[in-house]
Amino acid sequence: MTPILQIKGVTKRYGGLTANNDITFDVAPQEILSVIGPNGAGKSTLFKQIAGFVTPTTGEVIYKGTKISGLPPHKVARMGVVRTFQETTIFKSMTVRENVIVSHHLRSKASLLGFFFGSAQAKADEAEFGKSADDIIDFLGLQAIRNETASNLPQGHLRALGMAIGLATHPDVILLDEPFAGMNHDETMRMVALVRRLRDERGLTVLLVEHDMPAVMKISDRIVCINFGEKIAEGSPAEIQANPRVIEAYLGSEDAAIGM
Amino acid sequence: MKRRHFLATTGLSLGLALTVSTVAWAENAKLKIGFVGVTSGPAAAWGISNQRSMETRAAWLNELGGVDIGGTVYDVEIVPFDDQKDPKRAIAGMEKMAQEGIHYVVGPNVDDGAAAVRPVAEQNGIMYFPYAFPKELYTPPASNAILGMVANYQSGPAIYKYLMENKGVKKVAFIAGNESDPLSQRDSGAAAARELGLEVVSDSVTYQMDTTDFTPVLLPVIQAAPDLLVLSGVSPANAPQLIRSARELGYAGLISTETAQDAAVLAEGAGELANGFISVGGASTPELASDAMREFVDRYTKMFGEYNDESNTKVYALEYIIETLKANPAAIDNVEEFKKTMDTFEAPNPFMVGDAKLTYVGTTSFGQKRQVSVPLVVNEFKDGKFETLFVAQVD
Amino acid sequence: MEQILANGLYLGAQYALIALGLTLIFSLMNVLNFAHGQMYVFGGFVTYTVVAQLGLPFIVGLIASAVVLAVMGALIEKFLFRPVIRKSKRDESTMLLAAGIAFFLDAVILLLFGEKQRGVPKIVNGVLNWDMRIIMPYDRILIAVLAVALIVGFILFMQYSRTGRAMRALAQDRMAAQLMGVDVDRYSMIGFALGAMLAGLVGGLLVTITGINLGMGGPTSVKAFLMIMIGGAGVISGAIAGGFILGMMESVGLTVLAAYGDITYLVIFASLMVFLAIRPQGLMGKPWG
Amino acid sequence: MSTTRLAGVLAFLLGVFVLVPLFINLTGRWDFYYTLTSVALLSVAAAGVWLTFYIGRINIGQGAYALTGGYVSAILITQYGVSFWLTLPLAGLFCAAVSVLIGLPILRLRGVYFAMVTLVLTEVARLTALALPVTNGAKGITSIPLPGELSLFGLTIIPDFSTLGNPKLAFYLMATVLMVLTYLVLWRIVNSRLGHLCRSLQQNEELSASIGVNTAMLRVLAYAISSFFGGLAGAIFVAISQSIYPSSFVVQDSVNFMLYCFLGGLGYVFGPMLGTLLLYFGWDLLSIAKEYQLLIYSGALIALMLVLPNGVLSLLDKKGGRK
Repeated sequence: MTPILQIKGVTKRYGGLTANNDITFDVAPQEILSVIGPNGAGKSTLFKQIAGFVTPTTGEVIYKGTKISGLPPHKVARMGVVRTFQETTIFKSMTVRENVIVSHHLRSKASLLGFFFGSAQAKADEAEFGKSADDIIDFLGLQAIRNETASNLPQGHLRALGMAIGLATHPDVILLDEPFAGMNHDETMRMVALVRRLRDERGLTVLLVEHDMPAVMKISDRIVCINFGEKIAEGSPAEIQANPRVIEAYLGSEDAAIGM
Repeated sequence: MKRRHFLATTGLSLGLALTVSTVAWAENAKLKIGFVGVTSGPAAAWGISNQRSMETRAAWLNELGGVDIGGTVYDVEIVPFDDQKDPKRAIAGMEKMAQEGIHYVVGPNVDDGAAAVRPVAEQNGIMYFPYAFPKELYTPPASNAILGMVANYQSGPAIYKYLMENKGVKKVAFIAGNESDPLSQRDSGAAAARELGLEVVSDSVTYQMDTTDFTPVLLPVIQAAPDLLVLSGVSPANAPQLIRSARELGYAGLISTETAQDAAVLAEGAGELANGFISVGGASTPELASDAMREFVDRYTKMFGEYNDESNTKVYALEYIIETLKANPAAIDNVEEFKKTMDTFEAPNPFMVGDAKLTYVGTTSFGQKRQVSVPLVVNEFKDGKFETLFVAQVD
Repeated sequence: MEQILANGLYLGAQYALIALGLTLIFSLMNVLNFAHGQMYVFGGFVTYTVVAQLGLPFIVGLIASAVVLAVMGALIEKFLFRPVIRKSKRDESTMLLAAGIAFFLDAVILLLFGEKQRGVPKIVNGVLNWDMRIIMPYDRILIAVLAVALIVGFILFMQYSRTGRAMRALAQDRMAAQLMGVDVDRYSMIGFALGAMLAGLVGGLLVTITGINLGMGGPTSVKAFLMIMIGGAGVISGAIAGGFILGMMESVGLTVLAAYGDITYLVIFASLMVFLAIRPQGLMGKPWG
Repeated sequence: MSTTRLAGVLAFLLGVFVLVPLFINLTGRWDFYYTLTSVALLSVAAAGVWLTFYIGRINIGQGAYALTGGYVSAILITQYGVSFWLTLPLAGLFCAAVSVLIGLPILRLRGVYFAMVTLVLTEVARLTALALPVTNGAKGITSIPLPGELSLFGLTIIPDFSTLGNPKLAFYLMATVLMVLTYLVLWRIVNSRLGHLCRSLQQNEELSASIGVNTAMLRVLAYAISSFFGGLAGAIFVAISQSIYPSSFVVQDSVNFMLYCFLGGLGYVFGPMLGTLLLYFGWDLLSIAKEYQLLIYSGALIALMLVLPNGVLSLLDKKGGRK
């Protein structure tokens, strides 16, 4: 199968510091691929490079045959690659529904001027966004808090809202930044199921960065392991678990939680 | 609920304030004279000395039983308005004066304010006495503004000429603050100097009004080696620092300005380095001041704690208004009558010794009489006091 | 050339001291203190009153300025900024408060000290004249040395005292400092007092040279803003660098561009804007917001 | 639009266009016309500042655009004989164009950095006006004629101001009409998708970009609209004072615009209008306090901030029972 996303020799240097170096891997359509590695390994930088927040010093990111590295984030998003954030970033003083509606920006067909004057297209768009937003809210099980202001929500709901914002852009590839961080076992299991549904029911390709090894092992089709900015391993969960370089990398750091 | 109550109370008290301010108290006949100028913020000094000299004189006149205009005795009431040196506020001030039925206003203190209030003054029949020099304020078709002092393009040539003849000045340099008033004064000053045949060695150096160290500013000017350094339109705050820096840089020539200064400020700020500094004053040097002037200074000092030498010039506008009204009582609510009287008006000048007169002048500069005639007194600073260098008359 | 450098250094020393107080307050509380210039003017008037009116020695005036302003700063923090920061939805609300305080101080200064320019007699007489290459009055040299000494003292205090270290922790991460057991309220107040005190000290120092009047507040604040922008807001080394850079720019700019007169400051300001467009966080700062 | 809201708008329009002139006629306080004209114009400029606040930028540079707009209008009228009515939109458009050029680099700045750069911008505008030949430098431009007749196909829409018996009323109506239009535009922006996007920008710029919003474009757009308002207000002020100087709009004005927004409330479209009214009118009313005017004014400002740190309009929130 042709890969949907290709990471080709991506490198980022800040002055003398190298955040990541010559990272190469492919992502297949509708695959769930996790990027793991100790703290500071360069995972977040990699995500930023893919989503357009950071331009690689060398190397490129190819999406469906088009180079997307170097494009600004909104263009990358427009093409179908959307990132959610490590911290639960949402629009704090909007309600849940407003959050999701505003995130439908990419779906709008009317121009800003059209929206200003309330053109027919704008009205149609607004109606469509409302409906789509409700769909997403239902999909994620957020019906009960539809009209809550986001800043009042507990941590778990915020994470789901972040995902709703990502879904609202109707992406093909979604980048999830530590979706399980800070969750207890039950919450994690629910989230794992949700991520699966993203792929199964919505046909998304999911790329995630995560520390929670049990969850990663459970959810991933494939795993890429990064250490000190370099890719040290790639393969199925079983292969990764058995890889001596991965074990060494994790034993050498405080996140010695590989295995289970 | 409490907050809404608060809001309601505020609204109510605002409304009350409105009503109160419109109620006139009906004791004696009042002659209201307006003042629109800057009495707060950075340039407060200009307006405050202005307002206070008006208030001092008004209180004095009222104490003497008021002024008799056409058989009616009036108490003089000064209605001040702080325009914060903002031309937009100055318009509001002038509107307020019109609202109070005032036809004679002193101020504003700066060029932009004086230009901005012109439409309001003309629409409402107000004569105003700005301390601003732009000629178009006083030249026809403009006719409601009367320059309240001697303009620098009038005093400048007189000073330069005197210094050329008596001190052998050949080369002159100008320095000005980077603001409308000083820059305009610098340009007209430099033009006047060139006309007199002086060599202008530097007239492009400017400084920000908030400069705290004038050494770098003055360095290129001093290097041009002038005999006379003119501080165009210098504010009382900057004058001592400029003098001090120039002297400390080893400058030995003359320094002058065409604006009024305060001796105490110079003494505090520059000490003996200010000796020899030439500026334009009013009429309170000991040689010229009449008993009335001395009493005015006393009363001012008693009322406000400390005299300001800038008031020497600013005492005149109110005097001119009252004396002209006395000469033609019909002018009290009709500025056209005032304008007619101006051409022939003459009264004794109470603030000067000798038989000096109050008259309107300005025909040479403006083509019509739109300037008060005050003596052009050129002072030299000496050990904390001003000494008269020479006196001239302007037309 | 030597003269230009000397002027720049002298200006830089006094500017840096002004900027230090502003940046300290900013780093601790994220408050851009619009009233900083007014505090400086207030300090100048306090020294003037003590020295010129009461006839006490200069050093007494300087100490009086420091004490009065420190107390004022502490009160302003405790009773004004603290409650507003606690209650307001957006950080920027403190700007309105700061501007209100600036107006208020302007009014108080006018009522207390009058509208006139004030100055105290020179504290040292004489002028250093090095072969016409550097001309610098002794009192300026003294003030510059005092300013540098105060800057060094401040750095040492921040570096080695317990209070200084607590404040640095607070500046770096308010939340973390709180978790570490730093009394945030207390150190915010001390920091504000210290910042105000620095402003008062500069006022007291400069009143001997430039004199003081109520109009100097606003422009001084703006200049101080410029300095901390150049160096990077909330960074102490940045404030010092910004002060010296602005001083040097003025000194060089005025000399080089003197022939073009009216555009000197335009060039300085415009180049600052260009610089910030290229380097948004200043020389040493971190982007904020 | 709900009926209560419609009623509110009608009441407001009735107040501005009927009750105020009626009140002034009855009480004879003709000076209120200018004061209220100023309030209307300043609130137009403040509306622009508010819009930049809405995208999360502290704008202390509106004075620069008001000054620019004023000069554009003054120069076109005096040197090229262009009708005032035509210079009005041109002044706004010129400011918008300038703000795009300036905005592209500086809108990348955030927080205090943006605030300070805009503050410097006001000073740059003043110094530029002093230095340029076309602005007549320090001497300013004076004796600018009053707005002439505006006619369309021979039909007089607005008569020549100099023929009017009461130009005060004419200026009042012009300013308030402009104010109403401005706030209508602002209200529409805020309540349309554009406004939602601006809010998303204010709350989280990175997230906004990642949901596909062209943040750079949106920022510049909001800033250009903001500057457009500033230019309009400046141009009308010039028509009223019939003169302009480099010091007609200074740093103090820029700071004031910002204060109007804060005081009214940054979260409310009509905040800047109310803030302008309170602060500007308040100052005028306090002139009876003479030398204590500034003291009382600033004291009241501080007190208001302590009681209502989120602006005067946050009172409405409390009433609605929401947090």
